[in-house]
Amino acid sequence: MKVVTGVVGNDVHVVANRLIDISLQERGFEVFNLGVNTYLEEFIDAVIETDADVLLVSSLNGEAEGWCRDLGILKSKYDFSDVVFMIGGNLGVGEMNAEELGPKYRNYGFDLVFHQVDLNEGLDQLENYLKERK
Amino acid sequence: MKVVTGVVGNDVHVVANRLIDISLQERGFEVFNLGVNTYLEEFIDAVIETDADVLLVSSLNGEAEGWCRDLGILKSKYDFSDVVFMIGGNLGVGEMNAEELGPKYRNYGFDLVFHQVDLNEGLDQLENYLKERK
Amino acid sequence: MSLLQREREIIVQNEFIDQFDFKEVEEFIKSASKELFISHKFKTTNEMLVQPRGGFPTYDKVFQLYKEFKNSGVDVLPLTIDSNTRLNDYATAKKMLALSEENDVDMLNGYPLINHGYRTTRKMITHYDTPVSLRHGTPDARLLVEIALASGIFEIEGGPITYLLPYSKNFPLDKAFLYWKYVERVCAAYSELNEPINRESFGPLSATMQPPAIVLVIQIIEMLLSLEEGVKSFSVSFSQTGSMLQDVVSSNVLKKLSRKYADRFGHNDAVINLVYHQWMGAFPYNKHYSDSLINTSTVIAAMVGADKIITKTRNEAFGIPTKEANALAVANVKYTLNMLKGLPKISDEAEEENLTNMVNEIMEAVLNDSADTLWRKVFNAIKKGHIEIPFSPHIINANKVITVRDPDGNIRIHNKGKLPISDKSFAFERSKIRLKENERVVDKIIQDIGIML
Amino acid sequence: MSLLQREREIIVQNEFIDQFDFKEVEEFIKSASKELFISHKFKTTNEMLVQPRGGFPTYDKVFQLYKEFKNSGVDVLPLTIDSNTRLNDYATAKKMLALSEENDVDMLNGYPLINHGYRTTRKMITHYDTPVSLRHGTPDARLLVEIALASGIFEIEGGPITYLLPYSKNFPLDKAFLYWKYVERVCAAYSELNEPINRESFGPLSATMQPPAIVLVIQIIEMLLSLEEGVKSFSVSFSQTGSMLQDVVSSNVLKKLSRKYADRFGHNDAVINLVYHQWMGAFPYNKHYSDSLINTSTVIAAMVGADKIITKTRNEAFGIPTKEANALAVANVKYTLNMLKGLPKISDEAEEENLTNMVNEIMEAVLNDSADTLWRKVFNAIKKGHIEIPFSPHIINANKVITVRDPDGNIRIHNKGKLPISDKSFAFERSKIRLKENERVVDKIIQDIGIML
Ligand code: B12
Ligand code: B12
Repeated sequence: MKVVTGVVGNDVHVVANRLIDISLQERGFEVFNLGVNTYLEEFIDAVIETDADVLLVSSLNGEAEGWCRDLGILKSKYDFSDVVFMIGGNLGVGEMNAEELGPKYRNYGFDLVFHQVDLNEGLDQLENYLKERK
Repeated sequence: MKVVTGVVGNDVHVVANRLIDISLQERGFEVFNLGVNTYLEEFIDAVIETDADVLLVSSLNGEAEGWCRDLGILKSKYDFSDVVFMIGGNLGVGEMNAEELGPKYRNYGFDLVFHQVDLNEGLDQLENYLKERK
Repeated sequence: MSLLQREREIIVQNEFIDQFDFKEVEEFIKSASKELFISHKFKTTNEMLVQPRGGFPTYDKVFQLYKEFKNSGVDVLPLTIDSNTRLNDYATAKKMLALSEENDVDMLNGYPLINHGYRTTRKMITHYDTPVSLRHGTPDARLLVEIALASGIFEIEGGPITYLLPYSKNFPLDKAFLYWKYVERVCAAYSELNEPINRESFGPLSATMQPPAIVLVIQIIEMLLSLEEGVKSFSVSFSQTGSMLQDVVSSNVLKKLSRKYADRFGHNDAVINLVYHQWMGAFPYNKHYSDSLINTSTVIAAMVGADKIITKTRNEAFGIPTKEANALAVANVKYTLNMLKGLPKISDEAEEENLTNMVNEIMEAVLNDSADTLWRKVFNAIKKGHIEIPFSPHIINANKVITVRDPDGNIRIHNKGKLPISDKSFAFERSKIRLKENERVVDKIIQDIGIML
Repeated sequence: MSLLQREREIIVQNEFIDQFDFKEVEEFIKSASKELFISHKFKTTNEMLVQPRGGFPTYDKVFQLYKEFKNSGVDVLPLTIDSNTRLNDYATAKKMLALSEENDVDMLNGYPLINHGYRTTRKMITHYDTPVSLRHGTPDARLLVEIALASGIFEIEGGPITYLLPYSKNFPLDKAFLYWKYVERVCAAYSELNEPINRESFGPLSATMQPPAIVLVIQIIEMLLSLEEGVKSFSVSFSQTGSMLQDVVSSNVLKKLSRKYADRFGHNDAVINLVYHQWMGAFPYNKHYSDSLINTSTVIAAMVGADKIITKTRNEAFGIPTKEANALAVANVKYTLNMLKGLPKISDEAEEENLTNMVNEIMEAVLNDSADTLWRKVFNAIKKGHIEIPFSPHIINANKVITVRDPDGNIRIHNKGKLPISDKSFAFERSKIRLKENERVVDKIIQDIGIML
């Protein structure tokens, strides 16, 4: 399984990104890590280039919303029905209600949304999701 | 003006009592300090013996209610119409609503009630009260 | 039958308690779980133990309190006794307990252990299988301690001085010594059946401007009085002074001297532990500030290297804390202790030397008294004013010593009263004090009492 | 017209700002209230200054934030800039600001200073008449700093290394040096008109497992680069390491060496202050624990003797704090600093010697580079991996150094990469590390990142 990952937008929080890289590899994924400061278009390009199964977007600095609202438009240009779109980290500025953020990001086109959820829990859920989809 | 003071009941908190003694003297009162562990009957006796103008009861350990409920009965035996009955300190066990405590202690027979009020503020009010009564 | 046993049988014949079954109690202690003994816990852990304060009138509320504490990771449970019981006024305690049970309001500031009895209380204590510490303040604690031990409470706080001078107005001092001798002997006797019963002295005293020299002397004396009767596990204690350095100095000297005096009197086999009390004086009414104060105490406790810390809560200024507020404090202290790393070893030679000298000077004066037993020497020392504590409500207290804070917050001896300290030591203390021009000592004291407000 | 002035005129010709009036700005700074200068405040107080972090997209929200801060007793106000502005993406910032203003939600994590402009911002700053510190993280801060100074913000944080390696992925390093040279020169020039403008370096770096040796080297280098351009007031800084002792050691060595290197390069007249950042790494989700952590940081700051402390809040793990939570943190820190008394002087000879050696070793390697100017030497050092920081997102960072914590929480160099430290120094570091049998370094690192959780 191939995963493209990185941190979206003008966001330089790299610590989780490094841990995500390591953890995905340990779970047997092939990882393409675009690092921090990655724009949505770059993510989409990488998914196409690598023929990835999963796009795992991180955002920590609270500005993900502004960077992800156009995901729907971008997705509509290609056939991504086999790709899992996943986002996690800290998905709003200030203290957020996780219940509200889920629907919002799913609306943008994400399948799995993890606001302030531990990495391992998120990756467990990803694996479940992949299993069930089969 | 003569003041009888002390700490009521099985209460050994002496620090405020010492400060009250000093502060009353500085304000020109003649002080009869019965100290800690003083029972209501002893207070009443001292007021009569000294012909005091004010009875200033302290209570810190939260148990004042149990010790003061019988004040009405004791007062009814004598003519204390010229004596100001005053109580202050920490007037309940646990965190209390000051608004509820006032009426309760006034009901027992106190003229002035100060729950968690600074000493100097309480003494200022006492002096005002004495002035207005004249 | 020994004299002690005769006295015990008289003591437990009290109208407020049910039949006391010595045999059964002995059996219970013999086979009690090791987990109930703090002396065992001290032996088997390197971490600082965390113990809150707390007690409510009714059984149910204490049971719920313990549950909260356990969830917050508590190491040692407290059982705080109400102030009527402390003054052996079991009749009032009974009345107030009944009122509390009927009306669901707390008419007592602690647990009236005598009225509840040991059969009931033991259920709760064995249920939680965690050491419980008896917190009272009782000059005559003979019956209370019998009931406590029978309940499974294997740490007894207090002593003839520390539970008298701060806690009583006119209870006779000589009686206090004799009644506490009883307590020590009972603790010593039970200590042979299983793990040792731990005795703990109450170093905070009146919690107000206490000079470390006096605190340490009293700690050492109560330790000696206890070990002399056969107790094998003893905790000395003191509370936050308001100066970090003075806390460290107090701790270093207390550890050193308590061991030295124990050994000097032949108690080499006694285990001595150090307990630190979070700030015991007047608390601010701002709960966030109280949190900050409490956390600062925790950091200092770690720096002084205490074996146990006794916690306060953000509700301290307001009244007896709710169980939730109390448990929260425990969880926060546990978090901080766990997170604190890389603690420096601190000492201050000049300060430690001066404190050591003062303690030794007072101790020598006490020990040189012509009386035949230690407790009589101490009794005389207190009568003579060789030992006294500021802000004691007790009539025997000399009330001559005056303390103020130096600019670093250290509590210094301003008037030495009859304290038998040398001119040199006293000069050291005085040299640190700075009063502003025309500042009255009484105003300084009022300000110094309120430094945490 | 000087070359600098020519460059400045070009810089301020930017489509996102209104006409920039150099004359008027100069007049403003010349006659600005002394109260706006932190350099003045440092001179006139002995107390540790307290500065929070904080910034919101809209003017009104920042105005309200400052009001809260003032009520809580703040000493220095922050102006934190949003991350688009930090990356010179003023168009996005403008769009998000508009969205924030329309919908009353914060679409930016800070204040887009460029878009607001200096005329507006100055109103707020002169209104509060309190020093403001610019917190950004911008590699090319030329325009931002012009606008900040014109607004009355007389402390500028950052530097070519500390605002690049932790804050950027691929901004060219040589450009960062040149752009920061511009900033230094502008600050130096304005410093002659009134009190000095203060520059501050950002010691926390990536806030994750940063070894003190590297932090100190970078602090000293940024200080030298700044003083070299004529700045007269500079603050070095570092953040809580996780070990109290390592904080004390870092502070002692940083104070000593920053002065030493400043003097060595002839900057004897420069004033150097020390800033301590409360824990900058990952925070717990439990707000009470965060309070405990923050208070512990405060105690340590007092013990290391910082001149300024930069605070965090109980909301740190969750997101940008509300103004209330932020002001609460300030009030708590003020309370604790005020209440802390009797702080011991601590040091650790062996640790201080080793840290001093490592810093000197790296500094010598940097200074021995054959390039002609200091910034080029440093540039080469970073390219060679003589300087690098763990967990930098920047492509130029060597990523060879690996750090882990020793059992006391001290951050130790496990792999030295290309760091030019001696075998002896490295052996000292390694000697402290204890890995459990079969423990993987990566697991240890993950655990060490999360020590406060
Ligand atoms: C020091 C202290 C002690 C010392 C007392 C030493 C001594 N002999 O004086 C020691 C450690 C011995 C002690 C013992 C106990 N204490 Co105590 N103690 C305190 C503490 C920390 C400070 C009290 C103090 O000295 N403050 C400084 C003085 C100057 O201020 P103050 O007493 O608050 O008085 C001010 C005002 O109230 C006012 N005031 C006082 N009287 C009057 C009267 C009038 C008319 C007016 C206007 C004003 C006024 O003037 C003062 C200055 O402004 C308080 C908590 C707190 N406040 O922070 C608990 C506290 C008072 N103690 C308490 C308790 C329960 C006890 C114990 C029963 C033990 C226990 N169960 O925990 C025993 C008491 C035994 C007994 N028989 O009474 C409780 C009372 C509970 C309640 N009200 O709900 C408190 C509030 C702690 C708590 N949160 O649980 N205590
Ligand atoms: C360290 C840190 C920094 C360092 C970063 C260094 C670096 N290059 O990495 C520095 C100091 C440079 C920094 C800068 C800034 N930071 Co910062 N930073 C932090 C801090 C304290 C810790 C982050 C961290 O490393 N955590 C450790 C890692 C392992 O955990 P994590 O990142 O939280 O990720 C975990 C989960 O979220 C999850 N996860 C992450 N991604 C994904 C994805 C999926 C799919 C899943 C399932 C899980 C998952 O996995 C991790 C492990 O469980 C956090 C606050 C906090 N969390 O305590 C603020 C924080 C993230 N920063 C913040 C901000 C705003 C900034 C700044 C804009 C400055 C400012 N205005 O204050 C700049 C950013 C500039 C930019 N362009 O982005 C805010 C974000 C605000 C918000 N969301 O509302 C935070 C929350 C602080 C705050 N309360 O204000 N920061």
